[in-house]
Amino acid sequence: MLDVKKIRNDFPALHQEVHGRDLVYFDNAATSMKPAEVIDTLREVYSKRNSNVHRGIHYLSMRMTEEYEAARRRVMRFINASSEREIIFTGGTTASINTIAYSFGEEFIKSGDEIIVSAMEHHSNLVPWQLIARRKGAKLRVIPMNDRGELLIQSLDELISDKTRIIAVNHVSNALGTINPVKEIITKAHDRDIPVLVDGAQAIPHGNVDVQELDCDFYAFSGHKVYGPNGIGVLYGKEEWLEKLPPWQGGGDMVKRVSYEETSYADLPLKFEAGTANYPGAIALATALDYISSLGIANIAAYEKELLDYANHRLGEIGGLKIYGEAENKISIISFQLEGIHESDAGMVLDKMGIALRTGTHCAEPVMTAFGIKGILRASMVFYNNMEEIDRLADALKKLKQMFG
Amino acid sequence: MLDVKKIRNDFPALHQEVHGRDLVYFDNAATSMKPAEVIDTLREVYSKRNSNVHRGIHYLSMRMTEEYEAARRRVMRFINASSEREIIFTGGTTASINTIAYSFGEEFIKSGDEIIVSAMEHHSNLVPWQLIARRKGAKLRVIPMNDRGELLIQSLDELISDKTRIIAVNHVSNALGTINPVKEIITKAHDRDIPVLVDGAQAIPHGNVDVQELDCDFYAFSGHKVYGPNGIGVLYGKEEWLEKLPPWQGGGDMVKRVSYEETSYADLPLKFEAGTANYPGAIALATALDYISSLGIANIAAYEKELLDYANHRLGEIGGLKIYGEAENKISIISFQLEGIHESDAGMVLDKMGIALRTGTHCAEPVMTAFGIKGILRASMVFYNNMEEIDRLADALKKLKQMFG
Amino acid sequence: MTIKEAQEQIIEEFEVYEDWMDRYNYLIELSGEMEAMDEKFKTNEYLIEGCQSRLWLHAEMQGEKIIFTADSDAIITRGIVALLTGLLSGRTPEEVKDADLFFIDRIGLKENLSPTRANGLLAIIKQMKLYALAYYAKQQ
Amino acid sequence: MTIKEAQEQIIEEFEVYEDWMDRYNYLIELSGEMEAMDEKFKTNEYLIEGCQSRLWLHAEMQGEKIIFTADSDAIITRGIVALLTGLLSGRTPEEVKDADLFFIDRIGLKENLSPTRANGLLAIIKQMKLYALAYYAKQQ
Ligand SMILES: Cc1ncc(COP(=O)(O)O)c(C=O)c1O
Ligand SMILES: Cc1ncc(COP(=O)(O)O)c(C=O)c1O
Repeated sequence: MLDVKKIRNDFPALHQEVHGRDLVYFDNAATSMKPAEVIDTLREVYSKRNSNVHRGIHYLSMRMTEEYEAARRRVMRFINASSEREIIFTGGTTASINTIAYSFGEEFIKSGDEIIVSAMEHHSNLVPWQLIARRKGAKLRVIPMNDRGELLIQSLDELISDKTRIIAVNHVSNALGTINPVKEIITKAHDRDIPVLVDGAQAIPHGNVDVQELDCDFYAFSGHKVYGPNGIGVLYGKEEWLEKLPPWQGGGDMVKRVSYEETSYADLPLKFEAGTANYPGAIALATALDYISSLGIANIAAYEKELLDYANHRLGEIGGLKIYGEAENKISIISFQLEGIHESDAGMVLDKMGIALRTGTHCAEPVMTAFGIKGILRASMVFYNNMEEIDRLADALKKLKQMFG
Repeated sequence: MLDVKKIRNDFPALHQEVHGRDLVYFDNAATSMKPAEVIDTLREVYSKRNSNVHRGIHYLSMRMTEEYEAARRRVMRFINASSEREIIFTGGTTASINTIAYSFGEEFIKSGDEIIVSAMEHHSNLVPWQLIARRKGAKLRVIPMNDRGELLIQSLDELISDKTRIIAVNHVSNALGTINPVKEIITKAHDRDIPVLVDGAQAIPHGNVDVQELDCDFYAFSGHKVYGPNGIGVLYGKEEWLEKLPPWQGGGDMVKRVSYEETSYADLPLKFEAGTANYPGAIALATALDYISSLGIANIAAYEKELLDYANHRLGEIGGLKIYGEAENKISIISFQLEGIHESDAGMVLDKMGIALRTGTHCAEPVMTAFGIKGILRASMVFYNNMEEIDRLADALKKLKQMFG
Repeated sequence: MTIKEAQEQIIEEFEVYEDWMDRYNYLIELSGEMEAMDEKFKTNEYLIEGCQSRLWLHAEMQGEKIIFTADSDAIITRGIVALLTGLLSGRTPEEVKDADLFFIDRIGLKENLSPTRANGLLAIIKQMKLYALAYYAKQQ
Repeated sequence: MTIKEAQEQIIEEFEVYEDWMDRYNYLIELSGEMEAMDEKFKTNEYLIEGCQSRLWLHAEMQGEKIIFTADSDAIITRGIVALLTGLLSGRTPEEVKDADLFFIDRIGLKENLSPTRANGLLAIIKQMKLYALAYYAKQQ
């Protein structure tokens, strides 16, 4: 379905040599490369149309404001939110989650309350909750996982109690690739009137996300992981929730009236967008979302499944290679260790062979702890990767084994 | 000193028509245009060198990390900080100020305490302090100004008391152009061991800022106002302060060790940089700072003074034009009203004449209130503007007076 | 003249002017011709929210017709308001409530106002229609 | 052989290998040749902070000389450690403390390690020098 050869030409950064070898970029879960359209959008905005948004009544400012607000609607449509008032532009997933942890936390979490997270959270969906829990004297409860890296969501029935204020869970694990059953979690939570925040940083690039169908209360993701630029991200929130929450950051644009005595806040979504917007970033992010929509999210998911299967097959040939994260339902991420070879040795040597993948704890230390390891190698593949690259990885791993054998 | 004709060619966005007229861009205090070098830097990073920073052990990631950290050092040198540990990249001035309002506020502000701001703060240096003051039961005290728009800093002697925890003041007022005597304020504050945060959003683009010479404890500014991109800003903090403050946002990169029970935080500056960095933005911001350094900050300031003098002269010819902000010491901003003409009428008609300037309260409503007005027109000029553009504005204003006469 | 015909006339008048500077001049002229609103109505009660400039609207029935009076502290806004009251004042509630105000799009008014003014324009039209609806309901 | 001469020799050996794959192989070899550290020293007390892999260093005086033993759970790190102990172990504290370790820059070691390893390398050298300094001070 996808013409990968043609698609690769859309991504200038894929075509380079590293240490004299053609780059194999398997570090996509850390950050994605950008299609030329996205890069060009940034250039066009800055070189032809730049002007600060909102409040301006001159032509450039008005047009830029329209473009920015149109970007918001493009994001809204991409995740099927029901209103543009539910789309807040932030600096990234981390900022989105912190917004809710602070705002929801200040308003609704008190001493003795509980917050539920899962055993496979990225630090960005863990530390903010630890911080608010500590400030408020609340407690974190953790949904456990099995040794295939699947959440045991039946345990939710025991974890959820009258003390539970919110559940924060990742849609897809960056360390293991697991696609979590967030819809089931949300259903269970809503049965008890508990809101759910979904960390979608790793889900948005790989499959269709429909926030209304999920019925999640909050959804967070980053531009840079979904082929868009850095410094921009999205916080989706149900209007009824966002209306109830206090603003987090103070500044320009998020206020209606200001005096030294009294300040009233702007309507949604601006209430949560303090300071000058990253409108070039937002517009380029919308370009990125349109780009993957034009390829077809279903096509992307199908092809990435092929990549995963092939990689499982090729890496399965290698003796002593242990894969971490073997969920039924996962995206094209393979995390693994080679017996007797330290992952940082392996990563360094693979790098010299032109293969970029990630080593370490992947900002998910508790996951490592759960598996009793210190770190892993992670190959994260996306639609612009191909089978030959997987072959290169497999061959390199064989060579590695010889070297360290 | 400056070859303005040549400089204008560095800024692609200046060369366009608006409503069939050559654009006169006098909305620089809202956001600046970008030199081609900055735009090219973004393109180069995204299309050739992109890779997530920190923790990566492959070539692209290591090189990108070096570039990002080099950008930090370039910022450090630009403001003469004493260590790169004192330079935190944020999303912008607003984010920088909120970082300190939250972090400092949570640690050091309690019920009954006082925070001092000035009568000419941008909402971004006012609302965050209102929010923390409300949470903690603290009070805001305000340094008054005279009718020329100059702070009455003698009044500090009365305002400062044992209850004062911090002073937050702008270096240059975005509404009035006043350059405030922050060094004197800092000296007075330090006499009583009170730290000072300086909002430098409008100061950084226009004159030499040396944080060691100022001896400020915190300094905040935005990329987009200093010829850099959006979505990136800087928080300078003295190392001794930053060490003492708790982290604000939780997430990746700002932690050392994480478990569900216990988390320890990274060393400076990463402790305050949660989530994936906007490294392309940081690098492009450093490019922007290098660009203006290469022109010479002193040259810029001198030329902008000429612009201001000429604009004062030309606008002074126009009957019924009242200028707000006539401080001895000011940057090239002229805020004004035309008697009997609503500023939004004027702004709209000027726009049709190709002149982009800002109308309204400029996110500084208390300043408007102080002068008993609802809004003003603001022409903010920078080194790529020229005398002919000022003539165009003056002529347009005369025409305006006839129209509405 | 029906509301439809009156709108055609506005469009024609606008088309005489090639550029928006002249159209603004025309609006300023209209503003000058409009009678000032009774000061007693220039209160918060009659203020329309959401504009950078202030904008007041008052409506009352005289016989079968609604009489709108309006004002603004900004002259161009006042001109636009003059257009609208000229068009809709002295009509029956039914006419006003059913009016399709196509002239706004045709002359590109919204695009040539600042966003807050475009909002203000929509807000005042909405308010006029609300008055009409209320009076119409009362008549039934 | 002085420390300087030994470094020249390391540089020569590295220069034989054109690419870093071979150099890594050489480091792996060195690692294989190095004796394992006594397990009792593989504790937090002897752990060097700041590496992705773990790295232990122990030092003791035997007569006039410092004897360094070290180990790591990563093989390439272990190879580097072997280089360092080979170079500095069995020297006098004075020699170690004054040693200018120019071979690191000459063979581009830092640039070809991951940043955390480069940090680890600096950390272990610092630690070795600290030991040397301490023993030297004691001797005075
Ligand atoms: C004096 C001042 N402070 C703070 C800000 C806020 O900057 P930003 O919107 O880039 O966060 C601005 C600009 O709008 C400003 O002029
Ligand atoms: C699952 C998950 N959540 C959150 C994040 C944080 O995203 P960002 O660093 O863009 O804020 C990441 C990526 O690092 C992630 O993989």
